[in-house]
Amino acid sequence: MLRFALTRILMSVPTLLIVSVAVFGLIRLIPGDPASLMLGDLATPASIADLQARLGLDQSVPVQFGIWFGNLLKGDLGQSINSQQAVLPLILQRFWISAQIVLVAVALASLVAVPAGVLAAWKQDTSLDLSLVAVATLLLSIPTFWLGLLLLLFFGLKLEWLPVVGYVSIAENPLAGILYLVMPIMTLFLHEIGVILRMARASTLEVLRLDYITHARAKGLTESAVLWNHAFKNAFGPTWTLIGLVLGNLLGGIAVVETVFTIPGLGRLLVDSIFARDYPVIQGCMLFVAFTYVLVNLVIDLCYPIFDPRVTAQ
Amino acid sequence: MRLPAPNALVGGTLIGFLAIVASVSALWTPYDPLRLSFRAKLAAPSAMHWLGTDEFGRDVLSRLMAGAATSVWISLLTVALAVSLGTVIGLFSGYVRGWVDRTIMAFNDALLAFPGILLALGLLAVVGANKYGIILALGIAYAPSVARIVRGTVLSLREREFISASRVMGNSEAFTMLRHILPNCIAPLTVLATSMFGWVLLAESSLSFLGLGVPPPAPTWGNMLAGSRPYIGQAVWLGIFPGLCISLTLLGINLLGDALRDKLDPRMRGAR
Amino acid sequence: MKYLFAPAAALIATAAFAAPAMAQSITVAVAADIRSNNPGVNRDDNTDDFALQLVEGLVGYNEGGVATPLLAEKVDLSADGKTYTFTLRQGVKFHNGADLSSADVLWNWTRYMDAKTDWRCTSEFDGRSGLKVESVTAPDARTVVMQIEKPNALFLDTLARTDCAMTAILHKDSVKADGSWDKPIGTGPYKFGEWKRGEYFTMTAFDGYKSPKEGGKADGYVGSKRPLLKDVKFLIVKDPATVKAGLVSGALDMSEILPSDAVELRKNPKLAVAVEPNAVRHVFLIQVKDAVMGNQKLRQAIAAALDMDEIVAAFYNDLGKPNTSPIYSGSSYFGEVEKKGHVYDAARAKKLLQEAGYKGEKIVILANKRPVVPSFPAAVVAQQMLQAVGVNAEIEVLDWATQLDRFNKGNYQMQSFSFSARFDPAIAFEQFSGPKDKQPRKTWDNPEAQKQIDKLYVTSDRAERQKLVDELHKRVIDEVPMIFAFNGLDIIAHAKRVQGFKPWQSKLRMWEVTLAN
Amino acid sequence: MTSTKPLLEVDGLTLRVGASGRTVVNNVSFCVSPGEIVGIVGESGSGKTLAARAVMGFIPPAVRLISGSIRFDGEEVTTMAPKRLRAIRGARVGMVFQEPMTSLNPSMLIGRQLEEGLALHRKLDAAGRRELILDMLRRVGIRDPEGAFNAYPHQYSGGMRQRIMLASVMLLKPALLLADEPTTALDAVVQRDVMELMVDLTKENGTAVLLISHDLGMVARYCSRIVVMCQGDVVEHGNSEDILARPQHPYTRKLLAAMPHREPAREVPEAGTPLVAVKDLVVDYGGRQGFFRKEQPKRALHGISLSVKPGEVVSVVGGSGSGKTTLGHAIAGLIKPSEGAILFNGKPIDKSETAYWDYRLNCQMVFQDPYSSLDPRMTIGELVGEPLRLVKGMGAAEKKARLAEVLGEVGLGDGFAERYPHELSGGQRQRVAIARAIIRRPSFVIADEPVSALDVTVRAQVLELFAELQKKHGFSCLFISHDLGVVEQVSDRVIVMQDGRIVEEGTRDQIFDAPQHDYTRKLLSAVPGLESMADGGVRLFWRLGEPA
Repeated sequence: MLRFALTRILMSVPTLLIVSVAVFGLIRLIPGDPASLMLGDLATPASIADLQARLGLDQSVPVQFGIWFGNLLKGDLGQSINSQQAVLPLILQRFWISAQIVLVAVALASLVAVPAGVLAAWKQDTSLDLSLVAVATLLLSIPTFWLGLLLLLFFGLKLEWLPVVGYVSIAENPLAGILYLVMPIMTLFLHEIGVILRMARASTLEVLRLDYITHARAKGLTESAVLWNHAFKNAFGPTWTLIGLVLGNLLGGIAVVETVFTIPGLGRLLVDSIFARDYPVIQGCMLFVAFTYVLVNLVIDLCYPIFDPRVTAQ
Repeated sequence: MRLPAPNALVGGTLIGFLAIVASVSALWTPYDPLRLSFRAKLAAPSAMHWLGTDEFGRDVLSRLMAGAATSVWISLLTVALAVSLGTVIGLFSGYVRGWVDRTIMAFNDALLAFPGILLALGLLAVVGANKYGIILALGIAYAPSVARIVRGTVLSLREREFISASRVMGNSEAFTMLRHILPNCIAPLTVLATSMFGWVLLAESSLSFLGLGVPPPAPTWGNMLAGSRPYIGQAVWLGIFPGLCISLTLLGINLLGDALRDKLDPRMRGAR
Repeated sequence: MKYLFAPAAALIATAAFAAPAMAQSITVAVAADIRSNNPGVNRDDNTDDFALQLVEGLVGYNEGGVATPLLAEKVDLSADGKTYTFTLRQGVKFHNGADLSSADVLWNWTRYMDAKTDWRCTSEFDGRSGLKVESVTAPDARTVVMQIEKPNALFLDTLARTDCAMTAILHKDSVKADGSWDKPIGTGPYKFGEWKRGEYFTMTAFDGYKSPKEGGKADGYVGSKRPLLKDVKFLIVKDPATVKAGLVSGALDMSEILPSDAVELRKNPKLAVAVEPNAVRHVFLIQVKDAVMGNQKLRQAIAAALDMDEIVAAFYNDLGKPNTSPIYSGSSYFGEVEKKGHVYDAARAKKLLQEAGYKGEKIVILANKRPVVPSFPAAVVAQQMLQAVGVNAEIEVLDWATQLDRFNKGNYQMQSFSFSARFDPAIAFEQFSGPKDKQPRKTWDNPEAQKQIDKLYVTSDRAERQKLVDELHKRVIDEVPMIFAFNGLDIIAHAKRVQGFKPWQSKLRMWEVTLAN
Repeated sequence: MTSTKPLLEVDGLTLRVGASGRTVVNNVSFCVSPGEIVGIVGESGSGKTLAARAVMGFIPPAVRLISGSIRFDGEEVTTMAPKRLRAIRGARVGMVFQEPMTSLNPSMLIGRQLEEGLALHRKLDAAGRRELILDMLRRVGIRDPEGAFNAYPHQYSGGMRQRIMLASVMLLKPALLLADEPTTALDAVVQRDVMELMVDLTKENGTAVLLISHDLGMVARYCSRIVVMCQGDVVEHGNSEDILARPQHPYTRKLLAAMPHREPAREVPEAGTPLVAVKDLVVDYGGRQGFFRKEQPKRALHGISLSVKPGEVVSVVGGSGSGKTTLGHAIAGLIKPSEGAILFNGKPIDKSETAYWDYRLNCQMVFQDPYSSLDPRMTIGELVGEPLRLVKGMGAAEKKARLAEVLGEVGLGDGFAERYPHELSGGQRQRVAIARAIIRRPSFVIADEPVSALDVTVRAQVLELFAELQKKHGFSCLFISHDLGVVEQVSDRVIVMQDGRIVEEGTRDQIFDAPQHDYTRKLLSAVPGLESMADGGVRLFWRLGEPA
């Protein structure tokens, strides 16, 4: 198990390396650079050159990469050009904000959608199934940013139940912090319900056709015992993988939701850094996102044998 | 003659309507979608402007119609690009196998480790945010998932006996690839392309929202929606209608995709 | 139902902004964090604004943008125009209680000229930009003498520049024993408080402050500068909608707002909206080296096709006015000549287009969508007007960094752009004129005009200068190397209980501001 | 016929598919007495499985009960309350499925799966249950019952799983066992063991069995009475011996006639050089390098040598894992052998391009699965005509004529050329595959289990066609199969393989009448043989005597 985990992490090294090189090269292809951006219309060629030298951007790209990579190996992701903050703590701080939204939303969505999906599969082609699938498809079809805007309009502006935009750290003010997170979480939650429900239904349908379900029924088990003890656990594998994918994707990319609700999360940090050409932050974020993705997938794979003992972690 | 499945019916109707609106907009819209009217800024829906006007006094309905065409066109081209790019890579990778395949897939996985939208965001910043930049960026961003699926299909098809049959016949690997493997990738690709159309539509809107979408003034649903945000308190209609259009289109796509998958992959329907 | 959660919402509002409840304290929302608290070193406009509440230089700008003695009582210029003698004001104290003396000036100058300090304006004074300070001496405790290489009308102006942080005079304890930066100990009306990165920064009144003038009349960075507020907290709130909510709820006392929100907030009985033009000039840049845009008649046609009133209104609604002169409307050089600029005349535009032999070549206007500048809305309206007279204009929206890159490389046909504030006309013209082959970002490359600009740099005579400015203005209007459209507006909403506040050149000066209860 | 009161009575059962209205089970009646073994025989689509599952109340949602009654122990099942039905399920009626790979829950420990039924229907404490289960596991031949108790199903082979399945069902000593093709997915050798075990176990517990199968031979071997079903109807019903010896219904006769039978040995002319000779063929699989470890390659073939004379049909038989399919693929050139040589007309095929192409054009293959061996996106005409692409010097008209000729030969004349594989039945598809294999008039055809996926009657037709074509065109054939009956029918010579090695080789009669190797004997003892009788009936016999 441990060896498997280590192997997987080692195997992700080339992927992460490719990510680093690609990101490093790519962002330097983007027109505009942090020095001229900082100087704006005041820039003279001399002052730009000065600033670039100070930021270490006057060296060739391979040399810059070498320096950056060397520091990376020492665990130092550098310093933001804009805010002068160390990149890693900055990323972790922002990541925590995004992560609490994503984790809560996906956990809630799974809690609702998985049973609902199993139920829909069990009642396949009944009106219950059809309406559950219809709702799921509808939720899936609403873009998160629009859903966010609608929630904002309704709960924030119309009913004035919830704060419109902004963010307060839960550590600072738990109640306010939670209230600020309600709408972003709700937005993601509603969207992911659609995704997860459909998957849970499809994989349960797959399983319900199999002989061991009939076998379980032939033993005289009740329908609910058949469904939960036999169908659910076996059907959950693909759904679990999907949840992992969703998590992996969301942890790096709720920039849109963060924009709607002005939450200073990781996605927003990355987008802002791209606009500000804050190279160290972009590099750090991208690498972090890729690493998170790899890690989430690893955890998902490590957990998979729980649902399917045929898959051993080797 | 059997009635089509309800999801195909609803989905088809929605997408058909979209196609009609998109075509009609090329010939006629109630107003010029780009014409400014300083006297009619942020006018609420009325008999004159059914869906109101925006912050420049432009007719929202006309812009929605024109936006449909742009959005459809961008999505189609992007899907075409992603599918062809991904198919070529996937076919090649599945065909050569060995270390070349592993290298290509390592790259592919590296790309997949990013949420598509972030990848597109980065690429877009490089190629520039315009219609073709978006198509290129999103095409490249979505190609890896196509490549993965094509490669998977190729690898699983290789195990099928008709591929062995082709080789026993004496057909070259390349011929087998093009004559037998490629055509059989079409079914999964069709399903994928359908849902990808929806993703692209969504991604294009999201990019606009993040400030890098199809540049205004040419309307797309995405940039209309994104542009409505400052006016959410005063002019609700600016955000409601484009969002509704995107949602209904996505709904149509999803339903159509489901119907298509049911047809092409009846296994998914489950127990008979 | 609506009120069920109202207490919760109010609670959140207060919690969110955590405003200090003290009567003499106010909370101001700013869109961005400061880059550092090291004046003139790691900076942007926002950072300068904060720094200049804390520190002062020998000279500072007055309301009209003229460098005026601040820490100096008076400045004398020798007849050859090369020796400046500064006499320091008496009784000026640093925040730590130490008295200001000429030794402090010498210490600061040495620090600024040291490359290791990374002062933004080192290159302005070491000859690299044409101005060279040869020596700085202190004959006595109250006198500082600066010797420059050759006469320069802008020497004091450069010293006063806000991006140089007014060449602030700091106490040497601002720097740690090892030479690294600690915190600003200046002579300004407010003392540095605390700074929590990404969240807020604060300042408190400096009780020992000696105002350059009495009488309560603020005048740029000089004049009466009494710190009448006890504490000021600058809270970083990036989202305009949040700012708006904070202002309405009372959690915020002051903030810059979007022009589109001005009308709405003005209606709020608890809020006032102050609007003042600043020296930012919104322009349509033109690349005359471009094959199409090289045609002067075409450029004139474009200028005539633009209805500036509508363009201003697209961004500022009814708050702003057009100004087609390179000289900002608040400048003392903005006279009758400058008021006459481009005139909207569609018929003339069409005629000029014909004369220019324009055949529908595509003209791309670059723009960006930053909410704080009118780049995009101005471009949209301009495009519409150009199309109306038959110009095939298109808009290309770029992100700001890319647009700036294209600006620096001179790679564009037209750009909807904004020039940052320049007070002195010489600098204002220098900002966009110069040899394109050496500096591609320069928009106006006219050797004759350049001579006049150079002359403006060395001429100190007011009338002479006005004449040069008028001529240059006329040249710009005629040649159309770019089209000036309108000046920026500072639109600041604040609680009505905050009194005595007046926005000036995008700076939120907190002196002479009081709080009524 | 026993005179006791029947345990199960099915009377006039009619089932219909809801939407299409197709009747899938039509007025079916039969009964099962306590302790009796009754077989239902039919091909796919006969409705045998549906009828049997209906006994437990398992009617798929899409299917509707139109009329009829099912009485179990005197109680009507069709109208029974769910709760009562659940009380009967497992406790009184058990069920064994065809596919051992999917009939046990993969994510539940075997012990728990076995416990479930006990916990539900018997009042026992955990220790008691455990003891009962361990006993039963031992009884069905699981060597380490304790280990099995805490193991997952995937850790066991198909045969073992089927034993565990039997254990699970028989734990509750049901009065009736429904066995739906319980051994079809198993290897021949294992098949018989499992069947014997099932019969013994049910006999011990006095359990009646309703055995559903397509294999008339097997059903006749174990059942006292047989119900023959066709297209939803019961066409014949009676004593096993009667049905075998004196079939009444034409369909029953057809089924019997379709069973493989031996024909007199053919003369195969002696030839100088064999058409195809394989020398010391070795095939290794795997050996990919991992990150930390290096996998050892797995040897699938250990130096196989064989030869096929012109016009000869040589069969390769063996259980799964014997390497027979690998051998076929290696000879067809689909797998690169690690060592050894293949000679065609005496020339090694890997030595020169001409020899290779000569072999390539002359060696064709028919695959096992007619659903996977035809490219679903090509028409029959395209599929069959494709090999002609590589024939040099053949004009378009000639190709067209050849195509028509071959399609005619395999009985797919008019209109089939334009159709797609999915529009065809399994038998028709296999005809297409055969047509594709012979269109170039090859001298050597490898047939890899060509009929094992087909229904009994279709299988007979395809085999007949194949034999006919072989006779007509005289090609040599390497016939790979696990089905000894089929092998007996088609072969001139037989090669027996086990674990990647040839264990015995000889003429058909030598192998079938006087097997030498233990493995061959075991194989032969596993399947009943058939002897045709004068009046269209057959006699069933075990080849190497009745099992003990």
